[in-house]
Amino acid sequence: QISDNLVRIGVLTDLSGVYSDVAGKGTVIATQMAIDDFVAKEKPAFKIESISADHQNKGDVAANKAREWFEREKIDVVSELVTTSVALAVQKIAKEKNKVVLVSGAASTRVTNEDCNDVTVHWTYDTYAVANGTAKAVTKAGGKKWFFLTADYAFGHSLEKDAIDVVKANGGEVMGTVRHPFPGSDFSSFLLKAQSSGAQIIGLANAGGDTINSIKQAAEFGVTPKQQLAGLLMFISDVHSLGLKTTQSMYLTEGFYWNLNDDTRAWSKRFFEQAKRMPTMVQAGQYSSVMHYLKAVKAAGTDDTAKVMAQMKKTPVNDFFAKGGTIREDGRMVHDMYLLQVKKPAESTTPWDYYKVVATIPAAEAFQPLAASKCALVKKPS
Amino acid sequence: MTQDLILETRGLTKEFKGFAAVSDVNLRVQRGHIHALIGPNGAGKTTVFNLLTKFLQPSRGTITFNGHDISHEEPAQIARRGVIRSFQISATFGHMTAMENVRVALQRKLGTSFHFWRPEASLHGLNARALELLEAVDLASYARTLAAEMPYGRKRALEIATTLALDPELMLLDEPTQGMGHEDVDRVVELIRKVSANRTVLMVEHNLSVVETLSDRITVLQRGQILAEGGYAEVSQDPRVLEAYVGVEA
Amino acid sequence: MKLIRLNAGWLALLALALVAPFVFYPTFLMKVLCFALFASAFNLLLGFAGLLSFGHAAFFGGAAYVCAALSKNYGLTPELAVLAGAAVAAVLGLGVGALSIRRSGIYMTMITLALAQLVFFLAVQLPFTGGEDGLQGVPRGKLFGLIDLNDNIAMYFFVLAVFVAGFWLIRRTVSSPFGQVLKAIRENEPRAISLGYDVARYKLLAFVLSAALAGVAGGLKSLVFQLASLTDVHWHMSGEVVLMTLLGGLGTIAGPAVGALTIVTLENELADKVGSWVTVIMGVIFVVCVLAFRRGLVGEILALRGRRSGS
Amino acid sequence: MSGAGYKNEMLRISDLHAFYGESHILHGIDLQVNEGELVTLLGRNGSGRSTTLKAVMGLVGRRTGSVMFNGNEVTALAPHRIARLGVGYCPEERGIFAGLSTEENLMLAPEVRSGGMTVEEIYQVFPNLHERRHSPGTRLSGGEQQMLAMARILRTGARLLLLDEITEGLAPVIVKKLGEVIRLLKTRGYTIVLVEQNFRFAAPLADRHYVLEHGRIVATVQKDELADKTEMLHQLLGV
Amino acid sequence: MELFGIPSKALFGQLLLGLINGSFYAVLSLGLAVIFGLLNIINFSHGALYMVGAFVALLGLNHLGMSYWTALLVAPALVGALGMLIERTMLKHLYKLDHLYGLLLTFGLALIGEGLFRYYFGVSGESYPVPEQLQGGVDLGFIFLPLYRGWVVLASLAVCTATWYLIERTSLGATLRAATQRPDLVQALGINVPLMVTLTYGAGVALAAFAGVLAAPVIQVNPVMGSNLIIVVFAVVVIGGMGSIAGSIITGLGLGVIEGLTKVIYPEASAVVIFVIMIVVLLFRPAGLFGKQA
Ligand SMILES: Nc1ncnc2c1ncn2[C@@H]1O[C@H](COP(=O)(O)OP(=O)(O)OP(=O)(O)O)[C@@H](O)[C@H]1O
Ligand SMILES: Nc1ncnc2c1ncn2[C@@H]1O[C@H](COP(=O)(O)OP(=O)(O)OP(=O)(O)O)[C@@H](O)[C@H]1O
Ligand SMILES: [Mg+2]
Ligand SMILES: [Mg+2]
Repeated sequence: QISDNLVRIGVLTDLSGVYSDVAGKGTVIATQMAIDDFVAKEKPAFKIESISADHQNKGDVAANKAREWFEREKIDVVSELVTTSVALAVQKIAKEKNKVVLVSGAASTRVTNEDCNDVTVHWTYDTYAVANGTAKAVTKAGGKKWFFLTADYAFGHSLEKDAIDVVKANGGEVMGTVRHPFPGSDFSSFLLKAQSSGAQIIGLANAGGDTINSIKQAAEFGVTPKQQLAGLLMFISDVHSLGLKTTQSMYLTEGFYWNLNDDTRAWSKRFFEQAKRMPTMVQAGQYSSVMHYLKAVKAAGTDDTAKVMAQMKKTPVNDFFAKGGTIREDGRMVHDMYLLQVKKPAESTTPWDYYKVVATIPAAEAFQPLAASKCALVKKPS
Repeated sequence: MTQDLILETRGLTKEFKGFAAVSDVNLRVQRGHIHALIGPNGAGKTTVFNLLTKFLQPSRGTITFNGHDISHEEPAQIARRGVIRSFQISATFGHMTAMENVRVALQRKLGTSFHFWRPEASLHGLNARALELLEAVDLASYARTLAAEMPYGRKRALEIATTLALDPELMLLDEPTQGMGHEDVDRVVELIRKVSANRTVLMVEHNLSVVETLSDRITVLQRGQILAEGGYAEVSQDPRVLEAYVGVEA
Repeated sequence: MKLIRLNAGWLALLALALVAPFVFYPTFLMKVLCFALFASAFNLLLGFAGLLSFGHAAFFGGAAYVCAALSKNYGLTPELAVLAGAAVAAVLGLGVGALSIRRSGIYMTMITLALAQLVFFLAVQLPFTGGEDGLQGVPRGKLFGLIDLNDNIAMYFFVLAVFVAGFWLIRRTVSSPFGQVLKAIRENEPRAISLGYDVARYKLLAFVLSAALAGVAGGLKSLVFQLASLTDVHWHMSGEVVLMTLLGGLGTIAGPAVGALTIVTLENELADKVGSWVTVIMGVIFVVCVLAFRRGLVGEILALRGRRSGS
Repeated sequence: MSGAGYKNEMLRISDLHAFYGESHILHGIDLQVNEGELVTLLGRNGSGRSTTLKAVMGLVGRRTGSVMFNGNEVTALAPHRIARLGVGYCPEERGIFAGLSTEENLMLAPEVRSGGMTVEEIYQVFPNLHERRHSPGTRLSGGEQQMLAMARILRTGARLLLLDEITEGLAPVIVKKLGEVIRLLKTRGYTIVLVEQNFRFAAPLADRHYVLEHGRIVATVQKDELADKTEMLHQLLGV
Repeated sequence: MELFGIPSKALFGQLLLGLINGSFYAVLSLGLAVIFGLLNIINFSHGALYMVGAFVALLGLNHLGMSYWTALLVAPALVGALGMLIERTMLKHLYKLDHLYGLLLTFGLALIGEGLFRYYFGVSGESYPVPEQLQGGVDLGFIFLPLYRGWVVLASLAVCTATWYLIERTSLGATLRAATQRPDLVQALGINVPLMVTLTYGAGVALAAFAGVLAAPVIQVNPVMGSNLIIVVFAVVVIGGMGSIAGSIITGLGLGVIEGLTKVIYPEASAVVIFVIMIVVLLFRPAGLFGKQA
C-alpha cells in the first residue's frame, strides 16, 4: 500500500542564502517537529523519514536535487521551496515524476496560477495575499495616495501590479512608481523621488535585503515618519533584523504571527527552544503542511500521489496555523491572513513582541478569487 | 643622380613631451645596400626604428617604402610589406623550441595561420627550411632547445634566423652584435653579409669594426638629427663625427 | 574517428563513457559533461592564449537562455537550439572580446567581468528570460525530430557526442597553425607583431571560439536540466569555471574535464551535508590550488611522468 | 693563489653553485677580492659571469656554497641586507624604473655608507643624465639607462661594486668616459668586480682576471701575467 | 528652472547623493589602485574585506560597546593586520608568477570570507546605528541631507587626499613605485622590499575596511554587501585606468555623480550605466581616462 512502508519527506530550502532566516534551518526543525508530533499522536503503521538540502536559491540546483530525490532517493514529497524560481522549477519535475509538492516559502501567485498543477499545494501565503491585504487595508484606513518603490524584475513588477489594482479598486491613487535595480543597496535617490511625490504611503514592492535597506534609508532621509511605508512582502525576521526603531508603525500582512493566541504561542515556544528564534509564517506553515500531508497519507492508507492529494483537498486544515483552511482545486490553501502594524519600541514589552494585529483578513478575501484564476485546473462556467 | 631608393623618410620627427628624440630626419636608403645608422647613445637610433616600423607614431613627417606612403599603416601591415626588424633587447619566443621560433615566422606565408582546424602536421613541410635557417646561424644543435634556455648570444642569433625566415626585403637590425662574444660577432657579421646579398639592411651598430667591414653607407645621428652621411672613409674622417661620436678632439 | 587514432588512453576513456550511464546516475554524468566542455572551452582561452576571462558565464548563460527560449517557445529541435545558442554566444564573444583585448593582463580580466555583469543585469530585466524565475520546463524535444531525448540515456549519448566533438575541436585547435601563432603571441607580443601577425585578430578568434564552445555547453545544460536561470549568467559561474580549469590543470588538454568532474562531484556530495560551507570549501580549494597546486591534478601527473622519463 | 694576501680581503667566494630552477649554472666558483682591487670576470656568453654576480647578491633561484663579505657569511641574508653591508650591484639589463624620473631613479638607493659621490659630481660625469633628469627613467636611451644604472650605485657609498657589462651597447665616447670613472673609483679605494665582454676595456683597468667557462673558473690571470698569457686568453675568449 | 525635465532643486539633491556614493567608489577603487600599483595584484577580496570592516564595527558595538569613532580606527587596523597576514602567508609566494594568480587567490579568499560570515551571521544581516553626534540632518533647501552622509563625503575625501600625497609626493612613494617594477632589484639596492609590500597591502585593505565602517550606518551590514559592489568598483577602476592614484579618486567620485543622475533620468539603467560608460571609454581611450596610454 505505502511504498516499502516508508514515507520520505524532502525539505528543499535555502540554508545559506538571503531567505535562510525566513525559511532555512527553521523549516527543517518545523518538519521534524511535525513528524515527531504525528508519530507520537497518530502512532502510524508506516515509517517516516525526512531529508533536507540547500537549494541556494538556485532553480537549477533545486531542479537537479529534486530530480535526484525522485529518481534515486524514493522521495514521496518535496516541501518548503522558498523563492519562486525554485518552486516553479521543482513543480515541473514533480509533475513529470508524479510526486507531491508542498510549497510554503515561495511567494509568487504563479505557483497556483499560470503554472499550477495537480500535485502542488501552495500553503502559507502568496504575493496577492500580502500585497492585497496590506494595500487594501491601508487604503481603506485613509492612505489614499501611494508611491511605489519597485524592484526591477518580474517578481517586483507583479507585487506592484497586485497592489496598484487594489489601491485603485479602493479609491486610492498612485502618485508614481520608480523601478530600482535588483539587487540594490542605495535607495536614497528613489526615496527622494517618493518624498517629492506628495504620497502618503510608500509601497515597497521588493523583498529581502532591498526592503530592509529601503526602510533603513527612508528613516535616515526623514522620509518616514512624514510618509508611511507599507512592506508588500515582509517577514517578522526582517523586522527583527531592522529593529523596531526603524520599522515602527509600518503596515504589513502575514499568514501567521506567533503571538496571536495560546495555540500559536504554545507551538512557537516549542519551536523557539530548538531554533532560538521565533517562527516566521513560512516555518509555521511548513509544520502545518507536513502534518496535513501525513494525516492524509494515514487516512488514505497510501502514499499514491493522486489519492493523497484528493485526501488532502477534501479535509479542512485545522491547527494552530490555520482554522478551517481549505485547499482549492488550483492547489491554493486558503486561510485567514493578518494585517499587522509594527509596534513602537515603547509598546514592545517582551522579545519578539513586534506586531499589533490591526485586522484579520478572512480566507475568502485574502487570496486571489478563483474567478480571476489563470489556472488550467479551474473549471470555469463556460 | 638617380638612385633606386627602397626607403625614404621626409622630415621624420618624434617628440616626447616637447623633447625631440628625432627631429626632421631625411633618411634615404638605397636598394641592396647595407646601411648603418650610428650615433652616440640617445641619438635616436632605436626611435627611428620604432618609427619606421610604426611601433611609435611619428609626430611629423612621412615614410615611403618602395614608393608607397606607409606613414599611416599598422606595424603588422608594414611587416607584411617585407620590413622586418629585430630588437635591441633580444626578443624570442621563450617556451618554444628554436625550430618552432623560426617556423612561426615561416608559417605566415602558408596563409593558414587562422585555420584552427588544421593539424600541426600541416606545418611539418616547413621544418626543412627552418633547419636550414638554424644552420645558417649555427643553431642546428639547438633546434630542439627552448629559446628561454639558450645563452644570450645564441638568442640574438636565433632572432636573426627568425627575421630571415620572412625573407624580408628590408631588414632592420638594432645592434645585432650587442653583448656577444667575439666569435659570435664574427659569425653574425658573416651572416649579415651573406643575407644582404639580395636584400637591403638597415642596422644600428656601435661596434665600429663591424660597421667598417659591412656598411656601404653610413648615417650618423646626433641628438635626433643627421650629423653626417656617406661611406665609412668619408664619415670616419669627418671632424664633427670624430668629436661627437668617437670622442676624439679634432 | 580522429580521436580514436590518438591513443589507447583516450579510447579507454571513451569506452568508459559509453558504459557509464548504466552504472552511474545519468543526469549527474550529463552535468559533468556539460561543465567539462565549458571548462575545456574556457581553458582554450586561458591555457593556450593566456587570456583570463572572468566573464565566461555570459556566454554559457546567454546561450542557455537562447537555447531554452527557442525550444520552449518555438519548439526548435534540440540540435538547432543548441547551435543557435552557440551562435549567440559567439556573437557575444565577439563583442566582449573586441572590447576586452584592447587591454591586456588583469585589466582585460576585469573588463570581461564587468561586461558579463552587464549581461547579467540584462538577463534580470529582459522579458524573455523570465527574470528572477528563469525559464522552467524547457522541453528536451526530439533530436533531429526523431529521437526522444526525454529518455535520460538517449539524452546522455547526445550530450556525450557533442562533448566529444567539442573536445576534439579544442584539442585540434591547440596544435593547429593557429594554435602556434597564439602561443607565439603569448610568449612575446611585440615580436609576433614585428613578424607581421595582427595579434588582435588572433586573440579575438580565440575568444570567439572559446565563447561559442562555452555556449554549446550552456545550451546543452539548459536542455539537460530543462531550465535556464540567472545562476548560469552570474559571476559565480565564471568563477566556478576558472576553479575547475585551475584544479584540473591550466593549459593541459584533459585538465579542465577532470577539474569539472571533481568540482561537480564535490558540489553534489556537499550541498546537503555542509550547506553554506560549500562556498568556503570552494574558496579553500581555490587558495590551495593557487598556492600549492598550480599545475592542477593533470598537470601534476604529467610533471611526475616527465620527471620519471627525465631521470 | 692570488698573492695579494697582505691587503685585507673583502669578498671571498668558495665553492659557489647556482641554479635556475632545474638548470645548474654555476659549478663551484672560488674567487677572492681584496680591498681596493679591481677584478674582472671574463668569458663567453652564457659562461655564468652575470650569474656569479647575481648569486653574490642573492638574486638567483637557488645557491649553495659560501660568500663571505668582510669576513661574514652572507649567503643566508636577504638581498637588501647584503646591499646594506656596502655592496652596489649594477645589473646587465640596467633595471631602470619606468615609474620614476631619472632623478628619482638616481636617488632611489639609500645611502649605506658615507663617502658616496654627490649628485653634482655624478651629473658632471654624465651630463646626459642632468639633461634628462626630469623624464621617466625608461624613456632614456639604452646608453643613458646604462649610465644611470651605474651612477645610481655610486651615490650610495657602497665599497664593493659589482658591475655587469657596463659598456654593453655604449658608444666609444661613453666607454672612454666610463674607463675614466672606473680609474677614479679605484683611486678612491673602491673594490670592483667587473663583468666584461670588452676585453680591451677591461685589460688596462684590472688587477686580476678570472676566466669563466660553463660555470667554472678555468683560468686566473694576474695583471702582470697578461703579457705571457694573452695567447691562452685569446683562445679562451676568442679576442 | 528645469533640467532633463527635473526641477533643478531635485537635481541638486540627486547630484549630492551621487557624490556620496561616489565617495565609496573613490575609497574602494583607491585601495585597489594602491594595491595594484604596488603589488600588481587585483585584490578580488577587497569587497569581502570591506564587508569585514563593517562587521568589525557591528560586532564591536554589539559585544564590546565599541563606539563608531573607535571602530573607524580599530576596523582598518584589524583588517590591515589581517591583510598583512594574508600577504605574508599567501600572496608573498605569488609575486614571481603571472599576476592572474593573485587575482585567483584573492577571489578564493573572498569566497571563504563571504562563506564564513554567511554561516555565522546569516544573510539578511543587521543594521548599524548612526553615531549620535551625526544623527539628524540639515535641510539644504534642495535636499534634507543627513549629517552622516555629509560626513561620509568629507571623511573619504580626506583619506583619499592623504593617500595620494603619500604615494605621489614623498620619496617613500617613489621607492614604492620602483619596488613594484623590479622588487628584486630595488631590494638589491638595499631597500627592505618584502616589508614594504606587506605594509602596502595592509594599507590598501585598511582603506577597504575604512569604507566598510563608513558604509555600516548607511546600508544593512550583511555578508554579501561587498561582492556586488566590488564588480562595479572594478568597472570604475577600468574607466579610470589604474595608472594614477588621483585618477582613481576622481573617477570614483565622477561616476558616483553620473550614476546618481541616471537614477533620476532613467532609473532602469542605473544598474548598468557604469558598465556602459566603461564600454564607451574602452572604445575611445583603451587605457582608461587616467591610464598611461600603451
Ligand atoms: N633566468 C634564467 N633562467 C634559466 N637559465 C638562465 C637564466 N639566466 C641565465 N641563464 C643561463 O645561465 C647561463 C649563464 O648565464 P649568464 O647570464 O651568467 O651568462 P653570462 O656569462 O652573463 O653571459 P651573457 O651575460 O653575455 O649572456 C646561460 O646558459 C643562461 O642561459
Ligand atoms: N618612449 C619615449 N619617451 C620619451 N623619450 C624617449 C622615448 N624613447 C626614447 N626616448 C628618448 O629619445 C632619445 C633617443 O632614444 P633612442 O633609444 O632612440 O637612442 P639610441 O640611439 O637607440 O641610443 P642607444 O644606442 O643607447 O640605444 C633618448 O634621449 C631617449 O631618452
Ligand atoms: Mg637603441
Ligand atoms: Mg651577463
